[in-house]
Amino acid sequence: MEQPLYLIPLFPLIGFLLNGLLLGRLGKKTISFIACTSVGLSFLFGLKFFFDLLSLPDTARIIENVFFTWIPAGQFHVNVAFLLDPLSAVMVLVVSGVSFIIHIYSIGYMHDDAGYGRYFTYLNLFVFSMLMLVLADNYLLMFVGWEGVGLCSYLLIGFWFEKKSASDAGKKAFIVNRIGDFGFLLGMFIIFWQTGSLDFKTALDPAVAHSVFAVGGGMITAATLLMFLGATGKSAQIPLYVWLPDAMEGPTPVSALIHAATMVTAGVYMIARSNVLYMMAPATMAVVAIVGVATAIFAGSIALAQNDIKRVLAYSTVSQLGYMFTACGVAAFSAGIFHLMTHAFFKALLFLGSGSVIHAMAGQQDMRYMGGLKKRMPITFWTFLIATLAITGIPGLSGFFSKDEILWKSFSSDYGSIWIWLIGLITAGMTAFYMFRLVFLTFYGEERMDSHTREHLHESPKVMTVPLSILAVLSVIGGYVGIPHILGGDNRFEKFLEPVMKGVHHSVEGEHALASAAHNGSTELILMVGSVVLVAVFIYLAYHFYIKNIAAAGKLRQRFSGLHKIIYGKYFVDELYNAVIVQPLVVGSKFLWKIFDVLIIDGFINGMAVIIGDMSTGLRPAQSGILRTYTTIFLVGVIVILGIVLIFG
Amino acid sequence: MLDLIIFYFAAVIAVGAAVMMIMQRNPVASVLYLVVSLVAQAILYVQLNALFVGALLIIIYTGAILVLFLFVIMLLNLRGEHFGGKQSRMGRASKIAITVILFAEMVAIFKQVAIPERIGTQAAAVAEDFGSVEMVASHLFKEYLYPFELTSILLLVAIVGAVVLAKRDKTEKMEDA
Amino acid sequence: MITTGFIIASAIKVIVVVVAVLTGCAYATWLERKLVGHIQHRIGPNLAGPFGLLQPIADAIKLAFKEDIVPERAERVTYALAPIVAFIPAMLSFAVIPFGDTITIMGQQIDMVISDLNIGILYIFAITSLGVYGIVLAGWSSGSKYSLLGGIRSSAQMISYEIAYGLSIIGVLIIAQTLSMKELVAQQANFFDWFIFRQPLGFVLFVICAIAETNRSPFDMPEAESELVGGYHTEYSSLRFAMFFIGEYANMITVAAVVTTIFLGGWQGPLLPPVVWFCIKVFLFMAFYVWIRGTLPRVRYDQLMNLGWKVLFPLALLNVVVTALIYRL
Amino acid sequence: MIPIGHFLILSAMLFAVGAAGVIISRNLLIMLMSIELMLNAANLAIIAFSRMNNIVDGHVFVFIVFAVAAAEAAVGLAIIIMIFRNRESINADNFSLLKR
Repeated sequence: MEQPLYLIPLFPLIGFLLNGLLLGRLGKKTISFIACTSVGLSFLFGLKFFFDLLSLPDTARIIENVFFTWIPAGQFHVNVAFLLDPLSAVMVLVVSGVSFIIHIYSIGYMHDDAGYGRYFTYLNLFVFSMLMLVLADNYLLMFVGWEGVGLCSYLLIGFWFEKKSASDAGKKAFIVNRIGDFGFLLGMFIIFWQTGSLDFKTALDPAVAHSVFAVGGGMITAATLLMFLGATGKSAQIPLYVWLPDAMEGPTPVSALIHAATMVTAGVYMIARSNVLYMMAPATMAVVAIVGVATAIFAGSIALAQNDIKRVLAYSTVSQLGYMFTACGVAAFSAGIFHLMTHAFFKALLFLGSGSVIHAMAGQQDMRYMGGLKKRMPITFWTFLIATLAITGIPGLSGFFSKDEILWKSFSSDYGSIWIWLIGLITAGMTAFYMFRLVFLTFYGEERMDSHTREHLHESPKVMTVPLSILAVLSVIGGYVGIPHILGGDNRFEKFLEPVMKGVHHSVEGEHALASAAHNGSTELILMVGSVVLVAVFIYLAYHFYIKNIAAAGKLRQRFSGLHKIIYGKYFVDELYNAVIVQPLVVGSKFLWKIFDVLIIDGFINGMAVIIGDMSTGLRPAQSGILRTYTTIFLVGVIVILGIVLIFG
Repeated sequence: MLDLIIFYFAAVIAVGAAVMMIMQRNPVASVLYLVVSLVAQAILYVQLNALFVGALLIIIYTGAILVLFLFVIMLLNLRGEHFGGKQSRMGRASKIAITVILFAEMVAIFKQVAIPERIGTQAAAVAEDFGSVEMVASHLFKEYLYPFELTSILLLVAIVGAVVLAKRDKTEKMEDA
Repeated sequence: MITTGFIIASAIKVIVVVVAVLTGCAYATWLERKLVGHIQHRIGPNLAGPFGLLQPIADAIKLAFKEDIVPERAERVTYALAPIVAFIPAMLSFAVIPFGDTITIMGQQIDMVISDLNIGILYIFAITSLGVYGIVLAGWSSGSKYSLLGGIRSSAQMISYEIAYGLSIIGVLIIAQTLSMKELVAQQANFFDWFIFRQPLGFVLFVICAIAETNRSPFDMPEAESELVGGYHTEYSSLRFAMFFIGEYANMITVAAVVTTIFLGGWQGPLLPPVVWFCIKVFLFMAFYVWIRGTLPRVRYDQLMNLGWKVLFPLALLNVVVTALIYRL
Repeated sequence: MIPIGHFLILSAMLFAVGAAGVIISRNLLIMLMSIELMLNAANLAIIAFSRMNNIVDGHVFVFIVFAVAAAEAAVGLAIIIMIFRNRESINADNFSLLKR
């Protein structure tokens, strides 16, 4: 089915061009109107096409829109073409919807910023790129969007570029992402080399894939691993997660939009999109699962000890992304996407809420100087609480369904194992602990801020709280599209995505999957209850340490001061990278500079210069500067040439 | 016969005046000899049925370009500037030798290039109006219109260049004053 | 092709023209003095012969007996050459001017023109462009600052005005489609076909430029007596001075003849023989010359240059464009 | 009747004289004049060839050479004026700023 899909990314592009080209010439109202309207229109068109898609029969849910041929070079043929299938439809809605809400929120948050117009310009460019990424019907166009969002991320992290830490963070994000992109590119090359196409339709056709790759073969493993490297870069997984916490230097709505809800999920989306290939490389799947779950617990543990409110959320994001990768790694791609969606809602809400808090605290981000904000900012508090409950997986809220599905799949899937499940479970507990630690430190207890800030405290304006409320509602109900069978639902989300997950064999035999789910019903229920109990325990612990008995927390910190130091110092990964990668480079460069450059290269050049200088001194008398000498020599030359012509001509 | 006499007459004047031109100390005398040489050449042009170009040669060269030379000489009030010590006789002799060789080579080239059986004879009769204003003009404005227009640009550039070069700076003028 | 008759006829024509022009020059001086005198309410020369008619001869004798002085700092050769260079081009121009219709004598068709070049006008321009050398060289070789200034002024003035001079007759050429003087005259058979009526602006421009080219008042910069003593001929005396003098008047007559031929119908006219008509027209134009001298004050040098480049030159261009548009579109 | 070869040899002669002027004379003005002479020698050859081959295009060529010569003379003279102003000399041997 053909539909004008280009309408979806068109409007942000127009907004970007309008705001970008007329930068500094528009009023704030006009800028925000253009920016918000463009994204809003995108969302509406996304919705329209989504319903168009729903109106199609299950098996034929694909809307295409071939625009023009981009690169026709021999066999290499790339179209600019868009593809809307259930997977990209979900992404489009999440991206444009959350973006729209955050755009609205930004009107209030960025109101007094000097770079207002620039901010919305970047934001629109980001939305455009992200929509390109998710709508692309081939890897190359996807890569264009992929790079585009990387660029916007760089621009927005370094938005306050006068601050050195901000511009450094921007550079770090860009460079780390570049490492990942390099993997992605190589993966793309292998895919093209083997299948002869970068189109999803061809390259991801199971028949084609099976005809050119051997299941578990070296080529497919390499390709998928390289692409996974790209995903770790973009989605902040071990070992390339280091940029995301630093990315918190950007404006908070940016953190919410890019570094929590949308861009960082690009890796997950890409792997889910490529599920056909990943399912053919079991080794890669194992790597994905292990890296995912390791990242989850690793980042979760770091989050336990951080004091910066955004930093906690940042590590929480890394941790949750780990969950998504775990889901992908155990072949539960739809679960990963499901979590991606719910996470987008509640993590965006958390960030926006923290933004609201920071806004009220006049830029203060350290939780140790907060407290008691519950009364001061009730809307922020309640929405934040809802999001916290959602992320910790309290039954009935969106996070519960998605997280539980991942845990269950990691336990039950052929690719999963009890260890992965166990680590995931512990991570869930940690999540509960640090999230409630955050809530308690921020909103409960005594007011630890200075008096000036205290007088200044206020609830955020409507333009900020309304988006919070909307996201809160979404955080609550977002999960109900995917209620598992065990709880009486029929997991419509998974079914909806099924046509895309062509590589997952058990979905091909859907009946069998249903049967096995029913068979394991009791186990699933037990696990679910277990995780809820664990979460409750950790919430209580947080309550114990940060409300009831604050001194206990300090004592605990004292007793495990070494451990605390390690966690507080984020396992010193940045320092490790610095020592292992950056320092050797610096030392090596210095060596090359001092020895190779100065002695050998410069010596060679200087030697040449001396030789030429000596030769010139010998030749200099020829250059007398006397005009007649020159003309005479010139004439002799003419005579010689004429002579040659005469003799040989 | 008369033609040949006129030719030799004009040729001798042209070459002789040219030689005199380069031998002069005094640039004014040089200019005058060049004028004489050019007028003699104009006669040769007429013999080659190039009436229009011959008239142009006089109008443009003697009427404008060489007057400009004279004008400059007067403006600078160059009155036989003394050019210092004499040149070495060897140097001058070798330079004359160079030009003689050049001449010999050119003659040889002409003999090689021009078709030998035609070079020794008078060219075939040409149309009555060969070289007339009308004929040259129709070539100039039809076939060679673009080169012709480009010449105008060249002249414009030359004018601007000459003005810029010869104009005194304002600061320079103030120093003078 | 070249017959004896032709040679004889040509020689006779040359001699007649030279004698006529020289006499004309002599009596042009008389005419000028007489006319200017009357313009200024004086009588003018009246002692030598009736109406002072012998005055030119008296002048010539006087000049011939003056001492020939060569200044010490002069460049002798050039100094001696300059008057001749000034004189000859003026005479040469007459070669292409038709002063009468074709007549038949002893079965010979004789053109009343020394040589009917088909590029007559170009020839005249070529020759007049040489006229500047006489003045420039005289100015330079005299070794006097007044002379030098006259020479510099002259070279600049004549090069400048030559452009408008040449352009001003392009209009005529566009209409006439020929460069031959004879043809031009033939095309002005009817009174209202005279190019003065078809090219009024061209005529005015041509006359102004011609006055400047011949260094006549009000454009007599190179010899402005009140500023430069005598300009380029300050240092000249005796017969050399006479040559300049004759050269100047010969130039005037040339210009008058050229104007007559190009604009005033040449020898065309009713009743009287063509040669007489030609002389009358030339005479009238000479009188016009003198009239202007008696009437207009000399312009300043910068005004002269401004007039030439900023008024005459654009007007001449305009004239060419308009004529081309009217007659060739 | 004059053979075309005569004109060509004359042209070569004038060109050689002009070349000699350029390399022998020390006076910048005379050098410039010599260059003009060389241009005209070339013109003569062009006219002669044009006559020989009975095509008038050579005349057009000469016309364009005139324009080039005029431009060259104007700029050359301006340069000479400039040089004379700065150095009070038009001796081409005096303008070497290079070390010997």
